[in-house]
Amino acid sequence: MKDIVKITADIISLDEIAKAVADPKAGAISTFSGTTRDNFEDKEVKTLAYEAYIPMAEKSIQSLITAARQKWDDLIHVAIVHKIGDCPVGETSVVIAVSSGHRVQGLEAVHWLIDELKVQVPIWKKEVYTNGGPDGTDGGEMWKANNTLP
Amino acid sequence: MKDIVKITADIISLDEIAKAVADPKAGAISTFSGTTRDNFEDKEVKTLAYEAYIPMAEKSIQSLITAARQKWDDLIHVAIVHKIGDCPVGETSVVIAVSSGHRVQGLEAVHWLIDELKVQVPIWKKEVYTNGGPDGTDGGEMWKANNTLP
Amino acid sequence: MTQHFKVLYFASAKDASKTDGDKFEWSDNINAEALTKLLLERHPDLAPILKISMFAVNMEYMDQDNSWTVQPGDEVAIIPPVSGG
Amino acid sequence: MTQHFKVLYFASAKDASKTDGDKFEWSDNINAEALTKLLLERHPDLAPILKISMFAVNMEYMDQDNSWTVQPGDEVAIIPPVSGG
Repeated sequence: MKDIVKITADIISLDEIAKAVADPKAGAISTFSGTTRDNFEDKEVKTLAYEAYIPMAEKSIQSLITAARQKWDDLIHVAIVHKIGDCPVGETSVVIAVSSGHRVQGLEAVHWLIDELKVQVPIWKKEVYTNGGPDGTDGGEMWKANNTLP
Repeated sequence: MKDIVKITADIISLDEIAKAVADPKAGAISTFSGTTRDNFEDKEVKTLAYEAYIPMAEKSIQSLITAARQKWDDLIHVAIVHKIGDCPVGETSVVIAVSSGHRVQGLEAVHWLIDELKVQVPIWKKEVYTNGGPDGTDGGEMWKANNTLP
Repeated sequence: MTQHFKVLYFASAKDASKTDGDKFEWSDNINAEALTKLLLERHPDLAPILKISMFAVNMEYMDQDNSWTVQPGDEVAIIPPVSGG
Repeated sequence: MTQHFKVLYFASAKDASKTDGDKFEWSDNINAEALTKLLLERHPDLAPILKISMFAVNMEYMDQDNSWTVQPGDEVAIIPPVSGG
């Protein structure tokens, strides 16, 4: 039973991560990938730039995985990989992958993990626009916030 | 907005399918892969053999996707690919992949789609064992049933 | 002219009938019950399978208690409990 | 001997302070309120950021209303609202 936690500037491969959680005992592999959208509230996004407090982010992600294993006992391997640096439109910023004996717990765990990651893990994204910044200027950028504080 | 429905004897690639649902407007790609486990109730599984009433299975899957789009309006592309023929231990038998603007609807839709697929779509799997068949004989095989009828 | 309908067998139904399909002569008033009788006349080994199977007609599931009848040219499928996914 | 603690700035806090970290001289009884004063003395532009940020000490989130105080050698991080995922 592996916990895979990685914060990386490299391109993230869903396939690689899904293979890393594969197991002969697994009947199910559930994944979530976050990708950079090309727009945010009528502004055209050029890229996202991610920054992390890396050691705390890694520790925080590991704590989430430990908590998930306490909530769901059918999980085999769990991987959470997050991008730092520039993440242009269409590129993957985060992958969560879980293998489980059966589907229900894996699917639930993935959903819970991405929800918790978004409120607890010290990672920040800055949206860089190609037009119409937040104050009406051409271009521009803005640190985002997920919906709820810890 | 694409609906991708495929029933195939070829090896199924999660990566290929995830790429097929990728879209610049998508902030989320959610997937589920069913894989062949190496055991079932103390019996060692050698392979699963899948059979389908192909035209009805394709029609049934298309109906599920249409129903999912009525339940969730944030879905962009939806792909469901199912294996027929032999599916040895560790190999992928089904992939469901959904791209969405935001995560919640995509994750919920994937979970609902695999649940519904398992009760509605005319596809059958036969478990082929390496030891201890259902009647105690060496080796053996058995048509399985998912938990509920339509 | 004699009219027909087809029956398709899958999974355990195919094992029991030892074929993947049959052609039957059509007649009026073949409902679920009459169809079951016809099938058992040709394949007695289908008995336990039919007890747990659905009928699909032209790729639509049929309720066991509906008053549907088979039409000429119909494709009827015997659908044992499914196990895809 | 003078003792110290570190403060790390991220995201909008790093933009406002124009640095990714500072070293502060430690003294007794630096709680959340006193720490905020120290930070604002050095970086007045942090004012709006501190209003919406959490403190983390040695990689653990601190409650704003706790009676924790900074210890020598601590690493304090200013955590603006997170937006990973």
